[in-house]
Amino acid sequence: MEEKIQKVPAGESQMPKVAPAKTSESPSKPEKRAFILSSSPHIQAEEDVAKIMRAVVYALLPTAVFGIYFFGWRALVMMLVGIAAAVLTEALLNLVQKKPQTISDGSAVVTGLLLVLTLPPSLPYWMIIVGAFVAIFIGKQLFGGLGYNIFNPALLGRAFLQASFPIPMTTWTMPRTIDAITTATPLGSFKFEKTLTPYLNLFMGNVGGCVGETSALAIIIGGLFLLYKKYADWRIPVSYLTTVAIFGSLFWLINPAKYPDPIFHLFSGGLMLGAFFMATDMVTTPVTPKGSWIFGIGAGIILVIIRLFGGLPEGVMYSILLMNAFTPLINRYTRPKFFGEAKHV
Amino acid sequence: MNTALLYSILSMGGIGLLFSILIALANKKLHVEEDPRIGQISELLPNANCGACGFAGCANFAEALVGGKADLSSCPVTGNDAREVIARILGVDVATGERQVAVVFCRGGDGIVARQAEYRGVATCSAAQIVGGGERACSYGCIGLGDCVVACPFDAIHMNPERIPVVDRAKCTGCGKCVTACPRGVIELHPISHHVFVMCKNEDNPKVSRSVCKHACLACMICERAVNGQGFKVVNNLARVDHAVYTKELVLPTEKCPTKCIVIVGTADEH
Amino acid sequence: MSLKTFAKGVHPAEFKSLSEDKPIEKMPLPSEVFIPLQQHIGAPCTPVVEKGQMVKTGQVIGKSGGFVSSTIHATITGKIKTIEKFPHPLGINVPMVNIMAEGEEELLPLENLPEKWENASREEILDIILRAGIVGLGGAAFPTQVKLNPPKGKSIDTFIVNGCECEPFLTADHRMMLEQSQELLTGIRIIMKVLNVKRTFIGIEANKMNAVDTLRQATKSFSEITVVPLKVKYPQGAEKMLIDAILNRHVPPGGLPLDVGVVVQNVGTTIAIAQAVTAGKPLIERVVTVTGDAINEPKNVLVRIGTSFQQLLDFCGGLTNNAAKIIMGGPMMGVAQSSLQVPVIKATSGIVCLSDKYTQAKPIYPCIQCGNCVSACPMNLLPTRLARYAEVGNLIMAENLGILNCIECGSCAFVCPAHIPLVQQIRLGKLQINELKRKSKSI
Amino acid sequence: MVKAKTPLYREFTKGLWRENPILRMVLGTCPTLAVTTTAINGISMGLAVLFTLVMSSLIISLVRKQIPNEVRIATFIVIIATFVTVADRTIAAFWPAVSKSLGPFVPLIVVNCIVLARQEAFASKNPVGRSVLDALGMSVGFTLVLLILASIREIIGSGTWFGMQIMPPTYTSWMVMVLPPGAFLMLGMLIAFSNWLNAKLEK
Amino acid sequence: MDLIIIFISAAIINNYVLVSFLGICPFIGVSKKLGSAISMGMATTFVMTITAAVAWLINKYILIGLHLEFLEIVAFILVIASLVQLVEMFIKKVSRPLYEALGIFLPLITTNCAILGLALFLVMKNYNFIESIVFGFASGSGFTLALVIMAGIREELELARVPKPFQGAPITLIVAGCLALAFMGFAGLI
Repeated sequence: MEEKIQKVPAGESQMPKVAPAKTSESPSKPEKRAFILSSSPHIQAEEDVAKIMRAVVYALLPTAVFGIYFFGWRALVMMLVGIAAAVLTEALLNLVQKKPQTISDGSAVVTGLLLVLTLPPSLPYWMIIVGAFVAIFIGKQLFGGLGYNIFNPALLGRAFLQASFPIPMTTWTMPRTIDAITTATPLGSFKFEKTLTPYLNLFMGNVGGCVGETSALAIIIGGLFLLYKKYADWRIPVSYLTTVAIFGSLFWLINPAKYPDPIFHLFSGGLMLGAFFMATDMVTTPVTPKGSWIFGIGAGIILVIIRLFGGLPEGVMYSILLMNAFTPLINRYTRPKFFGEAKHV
Repeated sequence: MNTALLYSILSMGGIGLLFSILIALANKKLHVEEDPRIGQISELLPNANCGACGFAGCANFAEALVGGKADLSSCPVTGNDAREVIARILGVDVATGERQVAVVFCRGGDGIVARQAEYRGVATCSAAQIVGGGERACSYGCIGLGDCVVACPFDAIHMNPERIPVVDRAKCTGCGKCVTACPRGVIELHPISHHVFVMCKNEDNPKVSRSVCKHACLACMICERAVNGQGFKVVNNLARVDHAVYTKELVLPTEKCPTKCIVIVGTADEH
Repeated sequence: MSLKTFAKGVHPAEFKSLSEDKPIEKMPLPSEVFIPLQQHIGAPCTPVVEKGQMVKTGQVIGKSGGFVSSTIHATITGKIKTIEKFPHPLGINVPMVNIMAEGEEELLPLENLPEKWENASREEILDIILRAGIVGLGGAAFPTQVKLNPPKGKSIDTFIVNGCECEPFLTADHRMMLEQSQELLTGIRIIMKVLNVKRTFIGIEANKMNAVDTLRQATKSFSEITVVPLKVKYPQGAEKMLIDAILNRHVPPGGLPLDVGVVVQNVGTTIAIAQAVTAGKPLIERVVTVTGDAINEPKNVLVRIGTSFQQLLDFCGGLTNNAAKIIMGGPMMGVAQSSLQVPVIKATSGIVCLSDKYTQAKPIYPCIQCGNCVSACPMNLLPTRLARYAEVGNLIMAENLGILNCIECGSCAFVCPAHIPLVQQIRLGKLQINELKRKSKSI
Repeated sequence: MVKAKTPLYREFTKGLWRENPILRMVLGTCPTLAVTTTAINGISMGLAVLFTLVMSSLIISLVRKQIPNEVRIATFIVIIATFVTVADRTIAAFWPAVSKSLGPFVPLIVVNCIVLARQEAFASKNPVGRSVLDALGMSVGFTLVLLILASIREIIGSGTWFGMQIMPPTYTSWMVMVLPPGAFLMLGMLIAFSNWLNAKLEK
Repeated sequence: MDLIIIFISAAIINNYVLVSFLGICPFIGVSKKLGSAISMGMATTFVMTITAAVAWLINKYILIGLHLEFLEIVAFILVIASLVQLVEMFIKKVSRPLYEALGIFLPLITTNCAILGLALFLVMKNYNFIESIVFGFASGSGFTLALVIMAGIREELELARVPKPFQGAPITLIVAGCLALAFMGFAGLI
């Protein structure tokens, strides 16, 4: 890449000149051509917001494919409905506010897709539309659009649905069944019936749960892609998952009969999806490295508390939303020391 | 029932008495001196201590007002009458002398002034000023990105189609926000009775300024000669008006100026 | 072995192959020059010549008083046409002396030179540097004799020669290190004497290993001079980053290198000192890299100060037809030019001409808090916050977050995926804060 | 100090829109959020405030000249507290169900900023007629907003209005509307809407 | 253990602001700046703790003792108003810095329904003296928590581009709504 950029102009300079510009003019005549005036730096890296958003969508593809495999074509339709609703809402709100259209940055697509991946596979389509609308309208546009939102839009949309329609939001279907037999999620069955789900099923995703949260394998593939591309801060999934594992094993060691083991904690519910795709949402998480650690640890502790002691079987969404709320404070108190500030006495 | 009545009177009266004595005592013992205006203003405030102003209650808000740290408009509860009185106590509303209005000293709009470059970056004048001065070739005149329009709290400055700001003299309060907003110092405050201005700031060599702008002052001295030096003077390649001499009736130089940079602003009956 | 460096920073593409193998060419004398009367930080010079006067090359035409001062010399022999305001590459019109070439070129050397510099006193050498008008040639243009004369109470133990040239495209320092290593060595020894220091480091980025070898060879017999190859990373050449990389010392916020016992000089400055002290040559010319994909013949040119960009570019084969942006300095920190009439000044390290290929407008998105700028900022600031606080006018918060520590290296805006003009916004905020401070001081 | 020119009817109407306590001054938000789960609750709360505000304005403007300045706030609070107690006990006696669902918010009218603010800003400085009109306007404005907010929340959140089923039986209630988040979100929207409308009207 | 449960329940699960809708006025008013929010929170917590103690005593020994329960509103408000004023005067005299930091927020607390609400809740809860104090302290802590989170977010919102009609109170309420949604995760805890 670098090599190529360097060589092209070098080659050009050796070629016969095509109309050497302006050399004939006497030096006192002003140069007529309007050059570009802009602030330094005059060169930029090849990064782009839209490119990052596209990468997130690619990273979500394995999860989406596994979701469709387990929950059928309805899952695909759900995704399309969710994305369409999110994009349309964004377009409409830009129109109403007379703001420049922003759907091309791809963030609405990501929000719509992420939202659907966190919904139960039997949720009515109109509820998906409500969720997408709330996610984009309240979660994003009311704060001024992409970049200014405090809470993760997709999770906010989901929290709204959860509060509005608790029953459809907790109705799960068996994977790979044609007539959608209802079942329980691994976390639910542990919490209310004290039964453990086999680890392999947890890992592959052949369990009840949201469209995109069941297969840890697919999520890890996509998540590692994001980490590799540096579009997600590795500190957050690492600290989040580690905290859950450590904090979870603490209780497991105290009373293995009452509390699940850490592996179950890690691979059940929406933790993987949350850790790799929700908690790493750049906008709503701290910008400082130290802040990222705090974010992950805080979310992990909240999650374990909700899972073990709360009324709900799952708390990934709430743990991330709560840490989103703390993010401004974290950013504020984890400002890196200025260069020279620390060492100088 | 009678006992209940008796007890209630006794207990409430007792509590009330106890605390009022305590407060009265405390008020005497624990008194702290304060700016008398704070007391006066807090009298006028609603004293609902609702906190809508962002301060910890009306007394605190009054203190901030006196200290100049708060704006009266941030209290949504105070009625307009009370506001006037408070403003008077604060001495904010003291008008002195003649009304001043903003005047824009540049006519070098798009198509008039030469274009030196294509500007890319933050679309404000102050930002363009630090990047080679933006699109327009004149380094003295209006940059045209409208910092003054944004700065005006009274909606009194607007861009004309040539992207030169125009002041609505009826709406302008002479607050001077646009003057500080302009990175080039193109806007000045002048008494509303002044009508004639040389609308140019270019102090360059006439040869340079001529090549840059059609409405630049060329220091040609025509105006100065037309009035025999009484009211116009060319200093540093730029003609200047002596407002003490000339306030109205400047038809002669305005007509004679070859680049039309001497302009009559406003009308005689506006003030 | 891992090379020494500082924390954070960025890796822009280098583009140095355009001109790094081109030996320094001497440009024929220009027909006229425009010499700005202020080419250094500090009080501007007042002209000591008049319109119509004949001057010789090296004749003093401007002087300034005060402690932070410098001297300006005529750079060609000829007649002074006028002394007026003309456009300056830093974007403001400043008074310049316009000399038309006339008569035989003749150089007036500096007077009162010591026979052998080894025997001269510290004060004598500093005086020569002041009279030679030498300022920091890396771009800052700080008068050199002031920098070499640290205030009482600051003990200096190390001298560092900055040969990093970390800006993409630029190769002038690289060529000087290869071609003028002996003069560089003399300059170093003079400075070591003036500063009375016992050790010197020459910091060079590892993409110039031939310069490292050349200088190692040249300094073989001087055990107190060490050549240090450094990791190729921007802004390795910023003083604070260079000191961090070589000595692991951190200059405190708002402080200067001398606060940690170090003086840093650029390669060109060091060579100019050697030429002034040993040969009596005032600073009338400098090496400028003319490069970029929009110039026909990229070159390293030794050019007289005051030569217009137009004449210099013509010497390098002129611009190509698709030239879109002309930058004085490197592409990371340089200043875009709207006119080619501006003269080469003492701080002109290079002219980079970019075609429309590298200057296409990129869409600006809102900040998505990705933190790329935070992990790029060598000064450990939060650029996105600084820029946004400056934008909304909350200067108090901006100052609390250290906006004044920003060195405007451009790393943040380079990596920003939203293409936000962070540097411009931050510079504006800094200006406004300094303005406010000046006002509150004057009241 | 007070402009006697203000027409009497304006003292009433200003509370409805121009100086509406909730929409324009954002006062008395606690009960607004808490009791607007059903239209019945909303209107009951509104009426309780109306009773308290009008009665205390009446009394205070009557005795305003007798109250020493130093203890006026305390006096206001005691007078208000008295009427609140009356309202609270009355509701508890006649409509125990409503009393139960309003919880502590009837007693809390004592510290409702609207009530105290009107005494301090208006009733203590104006004659009886004006004070009562002002109090009426303010409390009617308050009640109206409460009713609107409560209707929205009840209809969407439970599919009923004043307890009557008005949505089709297939309608799925949006539970969130009767929960705390729904209250915050809807009041935010309502105030934003009024801001927008106000800006429109001023133009 | 009971005390811990009382604390968590009052501070988080039944958070005063986000769940019980008490003290919304200062929540909206004083959450613009983080510094003020922290001071206000501390002052409120302080007053709440004292109020809890005093209200418990008054309730137990005067109201219940004399069968005057119907006078609770008048009695409490009288006591709170006087108490706050006394505390304010005391702080103002004793320490000016402390007054600058906390005392100036005290008048705002008098008419804060969270305080009176606390006293009224207390009557319903049948706590003993120690439990009452913990309850008061916990309620104050919960209020502080919500206020500080809100202030952090609002300082952040200063940099956001909130649509005009939503600026000020509306966006604050909407953020509070979002916070309330997030706090629902704690439902059923304990």
